[in-house]
This record gives sequence, structure tokens and C-alpha cells, in this order.
Amino acid sequence: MKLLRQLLHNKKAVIGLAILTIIVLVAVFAPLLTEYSPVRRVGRPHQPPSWDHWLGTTRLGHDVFSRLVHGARVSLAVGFGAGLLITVIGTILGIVAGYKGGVVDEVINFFTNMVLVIPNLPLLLVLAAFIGQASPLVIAIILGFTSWAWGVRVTRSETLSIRQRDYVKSAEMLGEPGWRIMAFEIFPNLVSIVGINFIGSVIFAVIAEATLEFLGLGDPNTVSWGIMLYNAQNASALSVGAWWDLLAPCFALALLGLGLALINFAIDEIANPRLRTGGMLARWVGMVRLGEGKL
Amino acid sequence: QSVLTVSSEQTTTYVRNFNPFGQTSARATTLDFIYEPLVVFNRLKSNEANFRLAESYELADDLKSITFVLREGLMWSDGEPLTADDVVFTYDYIEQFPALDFISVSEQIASVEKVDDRTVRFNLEEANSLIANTIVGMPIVPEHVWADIADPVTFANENPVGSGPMTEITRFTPQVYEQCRNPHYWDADNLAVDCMRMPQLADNPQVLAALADGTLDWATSFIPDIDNTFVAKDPEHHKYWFTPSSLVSFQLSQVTPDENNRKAFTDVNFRRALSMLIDRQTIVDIAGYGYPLVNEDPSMLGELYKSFSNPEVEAQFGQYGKFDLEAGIAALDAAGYVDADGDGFRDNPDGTPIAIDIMVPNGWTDWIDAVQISMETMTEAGLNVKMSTPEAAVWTSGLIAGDYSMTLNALASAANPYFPYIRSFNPGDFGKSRFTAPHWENAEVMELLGQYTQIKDPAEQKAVMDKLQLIVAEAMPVIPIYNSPSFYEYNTSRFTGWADADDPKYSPVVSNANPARLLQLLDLEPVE
Amino acid sequence: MTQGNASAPILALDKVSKIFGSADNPVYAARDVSFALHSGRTLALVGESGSGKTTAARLIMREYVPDRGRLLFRGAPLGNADRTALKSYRSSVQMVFQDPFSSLNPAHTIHYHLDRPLRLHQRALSGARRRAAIDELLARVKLDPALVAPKFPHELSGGQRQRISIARALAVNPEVIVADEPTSMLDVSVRLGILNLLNDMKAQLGLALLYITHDIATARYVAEDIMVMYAGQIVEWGEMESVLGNPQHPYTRLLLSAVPDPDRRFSDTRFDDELSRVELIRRQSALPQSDIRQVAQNHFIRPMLQ
Amino acid sequence: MGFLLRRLAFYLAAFLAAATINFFLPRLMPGDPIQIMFASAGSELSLENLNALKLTFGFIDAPLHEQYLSYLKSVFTGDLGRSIKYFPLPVTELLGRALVWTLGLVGIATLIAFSLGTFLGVMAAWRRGTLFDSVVSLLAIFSSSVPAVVVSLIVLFVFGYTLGWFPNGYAADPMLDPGLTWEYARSVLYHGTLPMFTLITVLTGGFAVTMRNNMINLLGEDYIVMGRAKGLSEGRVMLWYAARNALLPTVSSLAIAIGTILSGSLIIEVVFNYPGLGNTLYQAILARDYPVIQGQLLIMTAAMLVSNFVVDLSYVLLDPRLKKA
Amino acid sequence: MTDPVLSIRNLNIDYIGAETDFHAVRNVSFEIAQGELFGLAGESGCGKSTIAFAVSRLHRPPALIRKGSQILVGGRDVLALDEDELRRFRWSEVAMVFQSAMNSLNPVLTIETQFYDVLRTHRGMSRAAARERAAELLELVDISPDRLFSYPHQCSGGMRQRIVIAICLALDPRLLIMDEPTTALDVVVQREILQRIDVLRRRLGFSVLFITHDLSLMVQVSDRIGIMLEGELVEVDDARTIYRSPRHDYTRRLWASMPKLHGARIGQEQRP
Ligand SMILES: Nc1ncnc2c1ncn2[C@@H]1O[C@H](COP(=O)(O)OP(=O)(O)OP(=O)(O)O)[C@@H](O)[C@H]1O
Ligand SMILES: Nc1ncnc2c1ncn2[C@@H]1O[C@H](COP(=O)(O)OP(=O)(O)OP(=O)(O)O)[C@@H](O)[C@H]1O
Ligand SMILES: [Mg+2]
Ligand SMILES: [Mg+2]
Repeated sequence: MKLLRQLLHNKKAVIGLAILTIIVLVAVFAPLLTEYSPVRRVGRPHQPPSWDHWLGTTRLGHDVFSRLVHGARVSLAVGFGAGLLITVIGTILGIVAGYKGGVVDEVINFFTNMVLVIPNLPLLLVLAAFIGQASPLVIAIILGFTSWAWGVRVTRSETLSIRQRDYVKSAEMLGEPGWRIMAFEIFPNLVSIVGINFIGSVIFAVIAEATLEFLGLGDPNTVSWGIMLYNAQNASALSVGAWWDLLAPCFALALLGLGLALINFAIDEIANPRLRTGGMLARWVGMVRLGEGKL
Repeated sequence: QSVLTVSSEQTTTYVRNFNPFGQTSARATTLDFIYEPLVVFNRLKSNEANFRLAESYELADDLKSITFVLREGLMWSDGEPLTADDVVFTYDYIEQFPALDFISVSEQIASVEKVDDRTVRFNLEEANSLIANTIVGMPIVPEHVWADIADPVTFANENPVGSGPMTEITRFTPQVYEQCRNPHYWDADNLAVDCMRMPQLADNPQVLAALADGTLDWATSFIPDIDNTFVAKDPEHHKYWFTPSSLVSFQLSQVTPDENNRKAFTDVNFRRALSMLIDRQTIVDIAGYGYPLVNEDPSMLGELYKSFSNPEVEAQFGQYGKFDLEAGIAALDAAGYVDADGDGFRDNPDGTPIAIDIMVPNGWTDWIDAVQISMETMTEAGLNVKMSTPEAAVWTSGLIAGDYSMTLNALASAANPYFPYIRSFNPGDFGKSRFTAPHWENAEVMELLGQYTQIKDPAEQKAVMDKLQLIVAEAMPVIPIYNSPSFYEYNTSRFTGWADADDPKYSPVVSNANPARLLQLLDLEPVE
Repeated sequence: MTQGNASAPILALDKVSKIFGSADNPVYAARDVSFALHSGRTLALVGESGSGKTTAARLIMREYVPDRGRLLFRGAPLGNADRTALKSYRSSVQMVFQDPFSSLNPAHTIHYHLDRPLRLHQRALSGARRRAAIDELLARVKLDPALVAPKFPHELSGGQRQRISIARALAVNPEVIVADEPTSMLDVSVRLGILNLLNDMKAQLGLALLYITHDIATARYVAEDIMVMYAGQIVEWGEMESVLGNPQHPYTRLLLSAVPDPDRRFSDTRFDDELSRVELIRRQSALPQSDIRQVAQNHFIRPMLQ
Repeated sequence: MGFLLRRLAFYLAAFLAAATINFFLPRLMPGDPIQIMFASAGSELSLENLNALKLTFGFIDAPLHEQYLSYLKSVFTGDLGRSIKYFPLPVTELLGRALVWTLGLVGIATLIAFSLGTFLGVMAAWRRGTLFDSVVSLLAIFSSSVPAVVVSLIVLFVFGYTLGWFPNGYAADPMLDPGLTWEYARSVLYHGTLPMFTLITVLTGGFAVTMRNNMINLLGEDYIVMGRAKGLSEGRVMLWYAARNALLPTVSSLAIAIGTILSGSLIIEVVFNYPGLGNTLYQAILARDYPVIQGQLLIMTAAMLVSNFVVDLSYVLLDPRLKKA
Repeated sequence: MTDPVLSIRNLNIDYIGAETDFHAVRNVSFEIAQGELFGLAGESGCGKSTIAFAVSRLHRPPALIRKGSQILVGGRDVLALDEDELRRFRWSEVAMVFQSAMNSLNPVLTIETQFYDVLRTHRGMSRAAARERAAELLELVDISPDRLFSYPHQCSGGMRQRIVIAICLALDPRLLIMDEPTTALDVVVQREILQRIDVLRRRLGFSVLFITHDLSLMVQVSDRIGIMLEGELVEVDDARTIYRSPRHDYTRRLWASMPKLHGARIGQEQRP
């Protein structure tokens, strides 16, 4: 809650949250925003943007705008679903490894480091191909189970430093059980790390989903931004000059990425006050200009 | 020196492999250009024979053997004579190494014997009037080279000794290779091209780029919106001609595991109604960029085999091959396929539900588009359909086993309608070939097909073929959609003599599935 | 035991050693350390940084297991004691940490910090009684319960935070409190308040206190007895005034001479003798020495090897 | 040295684990590679022929552990089998060809992106709160959050299709003879520009943000203030006191970033049809070219391990505190 | 009386905030004479370091030295220097020892380089000459010249502190500012270092601004002392005088709360 309040005081966070909120609203109210079905032919192939079709039509004559707003649902769902999974796994393993230490730590750390050195996207490609026709749900799940390593690493190292703090020691000396120390003494102090990990994972998941689908490993029945890219690429949208077909999902993805990254950056600033620049520097510059003083 | 720049295959890297038995691994210019066929049959001219290595062939009266006579003075590209021994050797060889027999010809042949130095007789397992078409598909290789090869399957044949016009590999890199004139070519007088150059091009857009800037003389590639993207760049020299080829059709498994679906799929009324729900023209226009040819022939032959067609088919069953949403809906209603349980979808007459899953291989986008377009009208007619896109391998094995519900399938074109029919309906192939995917059995059809190969008299043959067409059209075991085009683009600025719509002398497609490309090569003349 | 004291000690270390580092390069953080804590008395442990003071505290808190020697609780060794014995040990021995900024969890309120020990160690208490107990604890450390309880640690000053730490230690009703440099991070003006508080606790609740510091002046203020530690060994110990007034071990003298003393200017040369021998004293004091010499009635040293 | 030895042991274990995963993953994929070959070729094959072919390709019905052992043996002898799609090209040769392109692309791009990003990060941190800082931070956030696929498509659209300044694909003019000629080199550069540019765009932001944050965290350190108090020039303090130290965590984050870099290059290679490892993997997956997929993952893992090791090494070189440890 | 080495008048320093400013130093004035050791004492956060930074103008935004403030070093107005002059002024006139020895040496440069940095920038010395001078300086603080090629982490805390002092003396500055130079060290080492500074000061004749919160130590070493409270300098006087007869209430409270090593224990009755 405190984090949220602080976020609302950060300009970057506000812009990021605004972008995210708009995308979420668009996704939720998609059917109200367009009269066209995203999966039916509603026009001739590859019509350029017009009053009838704000963002033109696809090769199949689907309305790009309608696909875009409906696609937001899938991209958001996969992003947040996978992000949640990645964060939960990463946080739990990280805290356990960092706090328990010893063999548990060695084992978790070994696996983490190993997963970190096996290239992720190629592995995802092979996995997605192995599963075949990966639906968004499946993509979210494989992302969740292959991408937790980074989260473990940062959570673990932060836990290691928190474990050294005296309040953890005093909890131990009071006889608090281990799980309580991890859940109630350590975890609340990891909120910003976990937050950064979560948002970072969401960005990663959104990108990875779009990439997998773009490479043709997704389920073509779904309406998502990745599938839109895939279809546009297959329809040679660029060679035939149908730029809207390809650029619409591109910009949507870029916008979502930007919004999330801004939020992440803001959390970073909140967690680490030194990174903040805020209004004081502007005021400072103004005062120096006015000759109020100098360095 | 005249150099012809060709794109006959798309790849990200070239591997020096000219093994003519390696269907997919050898360079696409191996067959026909290095290993000349005995005969080239011209599909566009009712299967007319163009004699190449063979100067003639003769089918025995009982149709149980066929004798080929080779030209006089044939030589391999290394100067050794090419004789009947080489032919016999080749067939012994593929018997010995079954993996080499990529067209499964051995099983139809009982024995091969040398009659004299220029004459070979093939003794057949069964009478077959069409066997020549199959036999010419197998390249003949020189005994003096291949006899010593220990493992011919993995043999890369980097410096081929061949019989065709272009046997000398003068340059080979992963990015480009050149193949030049055979010094001992028997038909050198007809050959005006000195070398062929094959730049490595990875995909359609790259071929398009090379075509558009005029680098390529001869190519086979799908090109979107070709009039604007290619022809318009140089309307005088940039040309194309797309000829209809393999048949793309919807197929319903007669042995589908879902009992309820099976009830509908085995009902001819259902199949007919379904056929009427497919908007073929839209599919061709949108999914196919207008390139394919609509196939509305319930006997599935269509324009491609026009010379064989039986007008009765159109008269009796023609309406079932045409898109007519209302009629299709009416037909479903009439046959009792109505929504019995009120879930919004039509059910079987007995009230059991129908749920169709159309399977298309992952990544075959034009097919996926076609299915999506078809689903729109099918859904509008109240059918419960969805699409799945498994890997091509899964799709293939599903088709072979028949445990799918509905699919799109393609069937290569052939010289004679006998081939599409036997490939599609031969129960002997059930569980072996994806072309028998519908698993539709009809004893009479098989009986007639059996007769067809054993008749020599053309009139009699026609009668049998007419009958076959009627039976197939009535039952509609496959729902034809369109014949996809063979892509053929060419540039007239450096060479002339191209076959085109005005002079459809043979199929000029440069892919390795078309032996007639040899004829095209020989007809080319450099522009002065 | 070496401390001449009538009552039985509550807690004692008996020849405890703790070794860190590798076998070929061992670091003796504690070498044959023995001392005892008695209720109502404070024992100060002084020594330069790295001499092993914190290690001694951790040994008592059972954060480290001794490599040699025993930890005696009410006279009984606490080697492989069972869970219930451990639990009763936990509720009898508590610690106050050096850094008031890191000893309270920034994510929880003061109420939570006092509520937990009560829940864990006085299960019988009902919710209302617990609330009352918290108020009482806060009042004991001279904080206004109504004002402080709902606050978060960062809303309090360093001195207030250190009081909360003490209150938390008291919440379990301990007999022994180990305070590891509890005032070294506090401002001069609040330091005294905390020391007075510790003195009060000792007097009113009869606590045994181990006061660890490198500031001998504050040690003198709260403790009756003192031990001087160097390189893991206790080199001199005994009654406070006796040790400070008549330091015998060269290291003790060195330490005392170095302690800033406003009454003596730098030009004053009383202890310059030691200061000129710093390196020698350090080297010699670090050697193990098992001899013990009694200086006065309650004042011992391990004589430095020559 | 102990540090490096320990890392080396870890890398060996990780490589073995990756090799094991490599072995099982393709084997779990559905479908039969031989069948795929012929399905896509559209020709028929009798059962006997199919089996004969399978035999020659080594897809035998031996027990799994036997297959595994022989696989491990071949991995450590550097024999990764032959490609199915490009039969009979050895996988090592195929990957070798691709590796050259990827190494060139990724190597140069990483070098440029790392230098540029680090430089921008240093400058932004040094001028914290100025317009320069705001612009750099914002651009950096943007570039590191936009998917590589989006960047590459947009770059391709703008510079390849709309402006037509650069080719839309491939590593060099296919009509040219590869070799050390001027013409060829120019063609390689010309074709590499867009993929390189894209990769640099995708990577620079991340480096810049990391460096900026590390720098800012260091700026309060006493030794930096002391550097300024010593009256040293601004540049000296910025580079040798601040940046030099801030580089350490950045270098260690580079190790993790290598995975991202490889992933980024994969997608860029696919979009720009660049004949590197990523594109080869993509093609191999589409064609179910098992030996290539296996070799591919292995080589990519090995590349990751090697680059991680290089990072470890440079870390040791950069940080004097580790030398004695 | 000669000109003071350092003269601060009406020094006001604010930390600019997003909405309100924090007045860290308010109207502070004092002087340090030639060869004098001036102590600045006060609780944590009262603005001692802020003053120290201002003398070499080391502040970074959002600190702001308000107009009207004056800092004179050897009679020169420090606040009027431009960038270049400032660079030349730093270290050659005023050198500084920071709060913790551990962190004030650059961990990735050898000791030698850190000497060389100064000597080259200000004196344009060659590496060899700088090495010689550095060795000399190290000897002043009793450290073997072999140490020149070590990295900071290879030296102990006390050693590092002495190295910093040696670097400080490299240019014979008039004024040495020591901002809590020994808080991280134990008393014995602290004593050693301060004694050495005391000796060097007498020998070389520089003045020292000594900052600490340890009052006992301050009285022991300083000639004159300033006591700060919340940004204001509440009392300045001779060390003895301040110790024996403090005038300001706050100073008196500080003394009262200091336990002493000798003499009577402060009784409970004296509790504030
Ligand atoms: N966990 C550990 N591992 C290795 N060595 C340790 C460990 N803990 C302490 N030491 C070493 O043991 C010695 C004593 O350390 P300890 O922390 O007890 O000293 P201290 O007297 O409390 O110092 P300070 O006054 O700085 O707190 C030191 O040399 C230290 O380096
Ligand atoms: N960058 C900054 N922004 C805002 N306030 C600051 C900043 N730096 C210091 N302050 C505030 O200015 C006041 C004076 O700080 P200063 O560092 O001078 O104190 P100090 O007396 O040196 O304390 P200490 O003994 O802890 O070093 C403090 O209250 C501090 O909170
Ligand atoms: Mg300690
Ligand atoms: Mg300070």
C-alpha cells in the first residue's frame, strides 16, 4: 500500500500506470469499443486505414482495430499470468535459498545458475515446438517454469543481506519458526524487489509470447498481438505495402512495454532513494539561475 | 557464354549433394538436368511422349511387360558409353538398396532384363498400361561409378557423372553453384545454354527481390500480388504463367473415432451440403491471391483433366460442387441435420451432436486462411467447427491413420486421372499414405481402376473413366476446393523461347517435380 | 569460576573456544573463554574491534556452536539439550543489538514487535491482556504506549528504537540480557538514557547483564565487573574499579591510555610507554597463555608472554 | 585462481546438464523426422523404404540409455551427426557456417552496445537530473522494454521497405562470390547494417540503465568525493573513480545479459533472414531436424558458457580484490 | 595576529527539496588561525560535514550555498573561484580526510596511482618523480614504500587512514580537514593516528579542521572548539574553557551525559 502511494507520487510511475490502465481498460471493454468481430471477414483484404476501419484490415479482411483491442486481452493475460508464476516461483526459491543456506542453498543456487546459462529463448522455442500449437495458457505455463532463475538470483542475494540484519536475528532468538521468519520478517522487506521482478517478468512474458507466436509456434485460432504479427508477416504485409497490418501490433507491444518499464523504473527509484531525481533538482537549477546561491 | 540464372529451390545454405536418389537432400537441379529421363511425358498435351534417352518404348499386348530402346551412341558425361547395362544395374541397385527407391517402382516390377545393348525389358508383377509414366521417374545412373559405392544412401555424389545437358559442376559454394554443359551430351545441338547459375535464396521475399531487380531468369516461387510486385517493375520482360496443378480439397474421415461425427461424415447428403457451404471463389481470391483455380467438379478432376471429363457429372451432380449458402443450409435441413438440443449447433438426425475439428499443418498459412474463411460460412450454417494446427508430422500421421475429423489435403497432379483416383481410394494404401486420408472404400471403383490399366483401347478406357467419374461424383468422398498453381516466373531480357499461356507447349515450371523443365531448357535461346 | 561471587551464576561459559578459518590458518575468535553472569550484576566485556566480543555474545545466543568447552545454564551444560530446554533457554536469555536501525523490522509496527514475543513465550495471555502487557513494557522503557505502539520503526529516533529493542528483550521475561554495543550508534545525548535504563532493569528485575563495548567509559558506568579481551583471549578481568585503577596487563594499559580523556592533553605522556610499544604488545598479547595470576581479591590477569 | 577454477567446474557441470536436456528435448517432440521430410516433400514412401532410411539416420529402436551414452560420446568428440534437412552435411559444418555470422553480428553489436550504453549511462549519471539524463533514461527505458521483434520489424519497414536504403535480408549479395574481396566485404557490411543496428538498439538501453544506476549508487562514495577534492579533472574522476568501479557490477550483469543478447539476435536473424545460428535453429525446428536442433542448443549453451567465462575472467582482471582471493 | 587560514562568515547552506528546503547550516561564522587545530563537534546530522564540504566546494546538487555566505582561505574568496581555479585550489590549499578510511581510497587503483593522480594534476610530475615523493610521504606516516604497489584492500584500516593522510600532505596544504577520520577504527589505532597528525601539524605548520562527535577526544586534541546544534554554531571557544566552564546550555548538557573513565562516576541523580 505504501508502495502504491509512493508510486502515485512518481511522475514516471504515473505515466506508466496510465498507459497500463488504458490498455487494461481497452482489453476489458474490447467488445464495446468495436462493432466488428475480430475473427470474421468484415472487409476486403488489406484495406488501408479509413473511417470504417480505423486501422485498416488484414489480408483476410479482418478489422485490425478489433483484433488489436481483443488481442490486448491475451497479451495482458499471458503477461500477468506468467509474470505471477515466475515471480511466485522465483520469490519462494530465492527466499528459501537465501535464508536456509547450506545444502538447500547450494542446490537451488546450482540449478538457478544453470538455468541462467542455458539460453532461454532457444529453449522456449524447442519447448513450444515440442508441445505444439501452444495456446496462450500453455505459453504462460512454460514461460513460468523456465524463466524464474533471474528472480531467484536477485531475491536470494537480497535475502542474504536481509538475513544479516539484526531484526531477523532477533526474531530467531525469540524462537520464531523458520517459515514465519521467511514470510513475515523477510518477505515484507522484499516488496520492491519482488515488484521489480514481477513487472520485469511481465515484460519478459509479453515479449516472449509475442516472439513465440511471431515465429509460428502459437495457436493461430487465438487473437493476440503475437498472432497478429505472425499473420501480417505471413501475408507479406511489408512487401505489399500493408504497413498497418504489421505496425499496429508493433506499436501496441511497444506501448505496453514502455508502460511497464516506466513502472519498473519508478519502483527502482522508490526502493533506492539515491536514484530519485524528482522535483528538487528542477528547483535547485531554478534557484541557481536566480543567483540564490551556488555549489 | 550464355549463363541462365535459376531459382528452383529455396534454402539457407547449399550442400554439395547430387545424389539423384536423394529426393530432399540433393540439389534440385540433379534430376532431369544431370540425369536425363528415358522419356518426358507432357501433361499439357495429353501425356504426349517426348523421347529422351529412349528413342521408343513398347508395351506388351498383355500389358505385363514393357520394352525401352535407348538411343544410339549415348554417352555418360565422362565419355563412357551409356547402355542397357546401366539401366539394368540401376534397377538391381534400387532393389538392393530399397531406401533409394523414392517412387516405389520396384514393387511393381518383377524383373529387368537386357535384351541387347540398347534394349531393356521390364517384366511387371501385374498388367499395367500406365507403367511407363512410373518407370521414367527413376533416374538411370552409370554402373561404372555407382557399383563401387558402399553406402549409396548417404553418398553425396559431389562430382556427378550424368547423362543430361548440364553435368559439370564448375563452381560450388554454400551461396551459389554453377552447373555447365555436358561435353558428351547427345542432344547438344539443341542446347543453347552453356551454364546454369543457382544463387542461394532463402525464401519467397528474396526470390521476389532477385526477380524484381532482373537477376533471375527462371524461378518458381509464390509471390504475393505479383502484378504489382514483379511484373510492374519491367512489364516488357517480367513475365509469369501459373498453371493449375495439385488438387486441394476438404476431406472427412470415414473412420473418424468420434462415433457421432462418423454418422454425419458417412452420409453423402452431409458431405454434399458441406461442399455447398464452401465459398471457393473467396478462398481463391483471399487465401490464394487469386492464383489458384477453383475446382467445382464433384468428381474432383476439374480443369486439369478437362480432356477426360464426363459431361454427365456436371449435369447430374454439378450443383453439389458450387458454393450456395442457402442451398447448403436447405440441404442440411432436409437431411435432418437440425439443432436438436438447442445449443445453437446442428446435430445428427438422431439428435447426437456433431463437432468438427478441421486440422491443418502448423505454418501452412494459405491453408489456415482457407480454413478460416470456410469456417465462417460453416458457422453461419450452424455447424460446430473449429480449427487445430498441429505439427505437419502429427497432421500427416493423423491423415494416414484416419483418426482425424476433417482436414485440407493436397494431391499432386498427374498425367492421367487414374493416378489421383488410385492414390486416393486404394484400400491397400490405407494406413500407409496420407492421400487415402478419407478412408473411403468402393469396390466398384477399385474394380474399374483395375480394368483401366489393363485396357489398351482408348475408347474403352474412356468409357471406364466416365463411369468412375460418375461414381466418385455421386459419393463425393472428397470435397474439391481448388487446384493450386505451379509457380513459374521468367525474364525475357536474356533468353527467349519460354512456354507461356499463348504457347502452352509443356509445363515450364523449374521445380524438380516437373521433368518437362528439361524441354524448356532445351528450347531457350540467348538474346543477341 | 573466576569471579568471586556468592550467588550461583545463571549462565556461564566454561573454557569455550571458537575457531574460524581454515585448518592451516585458524582464527581464534574465542580461546578458552570462561566467565559467568549473575543476576543483578553487569559484566562488561571490552576490547578492540575484532577481538572476539561479538563472538562471545553469539556463543551465548547459541548462534555459534562452541568448538570446545561448554555453555552452562543454571549450572547444567546446554550441549544437546532437547527442544523444551532450548525453548526455556530462549525465553531466559535475550539480546539487545548494536544497531537500532537494523534491529527492528521496517515492515512492522512497534506493536507487532512486542506482540510476537508475547505470543511466542506467554501463550496463555489473551488479546486484551497482551495489549496491556505491551503498554506496560513501553511504559517501562519510558515511552508513551498510545503514541508509539502504532508507529513504524522509521518514525522513531535512534534512542527510541533502542528502547523498543530493550522492551522486546524484556517481553519474554528473561533472566539474562546480552547487550552488544547497544549505544555505540547513538548520539551522545541519548546514550546516557539507554545506559540508565539498563541499570534500572538490572536493579528492578534482577537481570544478569552482559554489556559488550569498546567504550570503557560507558562500561564503567553500567558494570560492576569487567573483562578485557584481546585476540579471543580474556587477558584481564575483575572488579571494575580495581581493573581500571590498577591495570596490570600491558594491553589493558594500552587500551586505557588510548581512550580519549578530556582531562589529559595529548602532550601528557603518562602512558606513552605503552604507546611506543604498540606493535610488541599486540604481538605478544595475541599468543595463547594459560597461566592466570591473581592481582587483587577480585582481579586476575593472564600475564603477557615475554 | 580458486575463483576461476570453481567457475570452470560449474561450467562443466552446467554443460553436462545442458547436454542431457538437449538429448531428451528433441526426443520428446511429436512426429517422426523422416515422415516430416517426406510430408513436406509431398512424395510417397513405402514402409520398408522409410525404415531403411530411418536406419541410416540413426533413429534406431535401441534402449534410451544406449542412445544417451552414444550421444554423450559423440558430443564430447565433437561429432554432432548429420543434418537431415541438408543431408549429408555434418551438423558441425552447418553450425560452423552459421556461427561465423552470429559471432560477427552478436560480437560487434554487443561491443558497440556495451560501450555506447555504458558511456551514455556514465554521462547520464554524472549529469543526473539534467535534460541529457532525462532523455537518455527515457530512451534507455524505451529501448530496453520494446520487444526485439517489434524493433526489427519497424526498422525493416522504415529502412528496408519504405526508404529502401538497405537490403531486406541476407548476409551478403547472393550473386557475389564469398571471399576477401572489397566488393564482398562491402556487401557484408551493407547487409549487416540493419540487423546490427537493431541489435544495438535493443541492447544499448539495458546497459545504459544498469550503468547509470550503478554510477549513481557510487557517486556518494567517499573515494569519489576524495577524487574531486583532490582537484582532479572532471573526466578523470568520472572515468577512473566512478565509472571504473561502477563497471564491476555492470560486467557481472553482462554475463546474464548474454542470454538476452542471444535471444535478441535469434529473432533479429529470423526477421532479417540473417544466416546465423538463430535462423538455423528456427529452420531446424520447422523441419524437425533433430541433429541440428541438438547441436544448436549445445552450441548456444557452450557460447553462453564461454562468454560467461570470459566475463568472469575480465571481472577478475577488473577487480583487484579478486586477484588474490 | 596573522591572517586566519580559514575564515567562514555567515555561511548558510540549504538542501533543496521537492517542496521545502532543509537548512543544514545556518549563519555559521568562525575562523581558524595558522597552525591551529580547530574542533567542530555536535551530534549526528547537525551539519558538520556540510560545512567541511563547503570549504572545498565539494557539494553536489541539491546542496546550495546561499548568497551572502563567505568562505575565505588564506584571504582568497573560495566562493568566487571558477571551475579551473577551483580545481587548482583543491588539495593544494585544502586537503581532506573523510569519515571512513575504508572507502576513501579508490579500490581499483594502486596506492601509487592515487598519489600520482594528485602530483601530476597539480605539479605536473612524472611518474618516477611522483613515486619518489610518494615514498617520502609514506615514510612521514610510518608506512613502508613497498606499499605503493598495493591495492587499498591489501592494507589494514589504520594503514589506509595513514595513507590518506600522506596523500593529503602531498601538496603541503594550508588546511587539513578531517571529517570524523577515526570513527571506524578502534581506540588504539585512533590514538596512534591522531598523535601523528598532532606531530606533523607542529612540524609542517598546517592548520586542521577536526570534526567528530566524540567530545572527549575533541577536548584532548583541539586548541579551539566549536559546538554545533541543528545547523547553528552555538559556542566557540578555547578547548579548556569549553570543557571547564561551558556557557551554552546545550554544551553543558553534553558534558553531563558523558561517562568518564576517571574520577567520580556520574551519578544517577544527574540524569537528564
Ligand atoms: N563468521 C565468521 N567467520 C570467520 N571469521 C569470523 C566470523 N565471525 C567473526 N570472525 C572473526 O573472529 C574475530 C572476532 O570477531 P568478533 O566479531 O567477535 O569481534 P568483535 O570484538 O565483536 O569486533 P567489533 O568490535 O568490531 O564488533 C575477528 O577476527 C573476525 O574476523
Ligand atoms: N543530499 C542531501 N539532501 C538532503 N538533506 C541532506 C543531504 N545531505 C545531508 N542532508 C541533511 O543535512 C543535515 C546535515 O548533514 P551532515 O552530513 O552535514 O551532518 P553531520 O553533522 O556531518 O552528521 P554525521 O555526524 O552523521 O556525519 C542532516 O540532517 C542531513 O539529513
Ligand atoms: Mg562486535
Ligand atoms: Mg558527517
